Amino acid sequence: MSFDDFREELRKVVDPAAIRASDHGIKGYSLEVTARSDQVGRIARAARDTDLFLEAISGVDFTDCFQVVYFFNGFGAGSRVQVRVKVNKGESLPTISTVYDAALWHEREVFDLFGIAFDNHPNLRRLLLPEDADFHPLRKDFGKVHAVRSTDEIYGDPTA
Amino acid sequence: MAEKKLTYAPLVHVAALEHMLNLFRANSLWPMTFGLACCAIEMMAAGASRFDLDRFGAGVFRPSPRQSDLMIVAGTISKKMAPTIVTLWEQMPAPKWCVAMGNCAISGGPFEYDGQYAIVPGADLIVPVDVYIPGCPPRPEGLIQGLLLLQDMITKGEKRNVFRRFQRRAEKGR
Amino acid sequence: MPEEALQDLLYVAVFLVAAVVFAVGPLIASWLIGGRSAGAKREETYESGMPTIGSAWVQFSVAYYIFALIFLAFDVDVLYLFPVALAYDKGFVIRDFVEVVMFIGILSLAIVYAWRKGVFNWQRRS
Amino acid sequence: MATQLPEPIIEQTYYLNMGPQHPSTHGVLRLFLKLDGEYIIEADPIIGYGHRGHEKMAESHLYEQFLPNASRMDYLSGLIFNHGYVAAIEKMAGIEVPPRAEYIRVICAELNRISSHLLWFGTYIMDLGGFTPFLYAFDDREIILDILDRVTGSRLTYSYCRVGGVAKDVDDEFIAATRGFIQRLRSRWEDYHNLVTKNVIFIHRTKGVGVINREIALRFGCSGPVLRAAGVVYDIRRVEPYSVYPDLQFEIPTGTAGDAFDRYMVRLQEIEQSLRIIEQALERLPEGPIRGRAPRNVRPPRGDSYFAVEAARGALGFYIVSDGTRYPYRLKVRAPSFGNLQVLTEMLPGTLVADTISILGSIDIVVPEIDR
Repeated sequence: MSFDDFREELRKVVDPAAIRASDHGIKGYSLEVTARSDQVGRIARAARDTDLFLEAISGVDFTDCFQVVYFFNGFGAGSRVQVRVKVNKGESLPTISTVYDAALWHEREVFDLFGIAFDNHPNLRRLLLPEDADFHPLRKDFGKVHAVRSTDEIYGDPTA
Repeated sequence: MAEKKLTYAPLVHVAALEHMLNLFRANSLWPMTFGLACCAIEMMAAGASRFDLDRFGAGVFRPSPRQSDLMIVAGTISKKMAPTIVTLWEQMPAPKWCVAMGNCAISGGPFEYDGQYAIVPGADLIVPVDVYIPGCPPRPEGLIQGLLLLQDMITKGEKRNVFRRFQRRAEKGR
Repeated sequence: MPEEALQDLLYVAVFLVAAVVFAVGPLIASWLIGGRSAGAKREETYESGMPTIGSAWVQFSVAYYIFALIFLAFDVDVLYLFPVALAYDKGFVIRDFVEVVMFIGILSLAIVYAWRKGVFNWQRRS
Repeated sequence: MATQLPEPIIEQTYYLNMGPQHPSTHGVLRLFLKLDGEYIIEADPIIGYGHRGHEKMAESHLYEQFLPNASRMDYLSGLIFNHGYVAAIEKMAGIEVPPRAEYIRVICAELNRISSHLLWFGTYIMDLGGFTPFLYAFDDREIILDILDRVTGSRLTYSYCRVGGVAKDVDDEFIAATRGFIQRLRSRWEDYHNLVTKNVIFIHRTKGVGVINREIALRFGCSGPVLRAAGVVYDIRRVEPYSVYPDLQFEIPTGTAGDAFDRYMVRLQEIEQSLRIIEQALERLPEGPIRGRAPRNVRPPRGDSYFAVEAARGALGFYIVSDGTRYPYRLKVRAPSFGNLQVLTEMLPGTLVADTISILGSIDIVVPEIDR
């Protein structure tokens, strides 16, 4: 089944400690991977080779860092994978649009709303806001927000 | 409030002629197909089989502003869309009217809060609006009542609108 | 100028004047009694509310022109059918019918010719 | 001296804005096309004209305050969005929903799916030039809106599903009206097929147009009828079953070629399947309460969770990061039309401008859901 092949491929790319199985019923994804930014390209290539599609890329803003969360999903049951990547403020991530064309827009949206740059993305410009906008709305320091947390307060264990 | 309609009065101004023209303009309003969001679906429902705007002469939805004399701003006006709305309004020939349909077009509606960065809270900030139709989305009957009100405004009085199909119940008794 | 010629000329003149009035009249009327809208974008070409980019004076493929030609042929053809419709079945039904069929048949040869030449299927130009 | 010939004018391309105000872009989508005569060389869908900042709003509003926003993102299948958002919170906070409420939610969600497909059917055929089916489809759709209006109070933007159940119970008249609607739509189904499916112009405009095969759908993350028309049996109601879908029998219609005609056929068969679901759900509708012991103010535990629901347009996902308070820390909505629209950048180059309307209509997008 394509999902198990993906699990094997993943072991080659990321050290197994970073892969945690999680209960699909509660969390909604059955694999939780904490990756470094340079492993993203290889993870995407592994997912692409084992017939998974890119479901979503979402940014989350914490006090100490950004987190970019990738969701890959297969056509089988319970095959959603969450890949969380820690990005310090001002850093950028390698693009995966060469592997998934969907990433072209997902990454542009994360850049537009968070300001996280994706290097050698062919056409990194704003997706939703007008071209002359000069702010990144989903950052916690912009506009009205209930609270700003650090990663420990939410995930409890400091991510690698 | 955007500057008033910015349309020049006609050169020849004869009251009877003006009234006759207004009578025809009121009963054949050509709205521009211009749906922004949810209210556009109710506008389509109003134009469809059950509520049928054609009964009031307003069913001819023209795609281009050059051929329409009524702009129904139906939906949320995002800041990226605002200059386009002004362009479309200016490209419409006189005489032209504007109806703000739905809470978003009246005052930003459910999306207006002090941290809002993406919408223009109200169509009257960018175009002069004649009739406001509240509702989120307003029911097709609401849109029809708004259009009837606009027709009365154009003919300056319900009694003068001889083609009016629906008399208010109070008048009918007299 | 003999009497009748003058009278015929009079008909032509009246017809001409009526045509001009019919054409130019509404323009002047709407200019006089209709108001005029103002605004910066009023003169710009309408393109779904967006400013146009580049000019539209570009070289188009010839297929457009041939399409227009074929339409024109049939548009004029309709023009000739109006008098036929007036004078139809005044006694010679079969003859009128055959003549109209021949008339339209010959004209539709233009379409057959264009079809064979492949005007109607848009060639792919990559 | 031979006169100097003017140097030949090279074939020029020009740019066209099939812009925000266009009758067949179904909302404020702007297609920036680079054209060579009738051919599209490059297509760049520019979105953002319907951006309202839903996700930013979620971060400063309570979970319950964000309820009305959920159904205003995709107002055609607003009830499914509403159901998805509420179910995501319930799963995260572990709130039990009584079975009667689950069945009512499924009935209303499927009715909403049919009304969304009927609206798509009407507008798609109107884009291709036929006006009558639009009136047929809206006539039937109005009956669904009456049924839903009776119990939810609104026609388009629902806040009917609440955390822990639904707001109002359904009565016998709702059940009778729904059964009447099922009879009526089934009897008129022949008309829909005769009016459109066998129409030769429609077949020419859609057969073999905009072929999206499995590989393209995989690369762009398409879902819903667009993906199922490519032959992939992927429906969240079956793959990640939620609510009471596991104990209802229905098939997942799929196409073979993945062209606009297959997407059309898949959606029509989906309407028939939804009718079957509603019938079964009506028979098995249990008695009982419609709201469980939902806490006064919802406070999901810390951490994050992803919950997917099958909206009319595809796989709708809610990714909620909660910090244990009553306000979501981050709410990402995975819009199904996002991936479906992006396919245009690959499908349009090389086609005719007229095919753009056919492909865009067959993909069935809703713009404020893409722009959020």
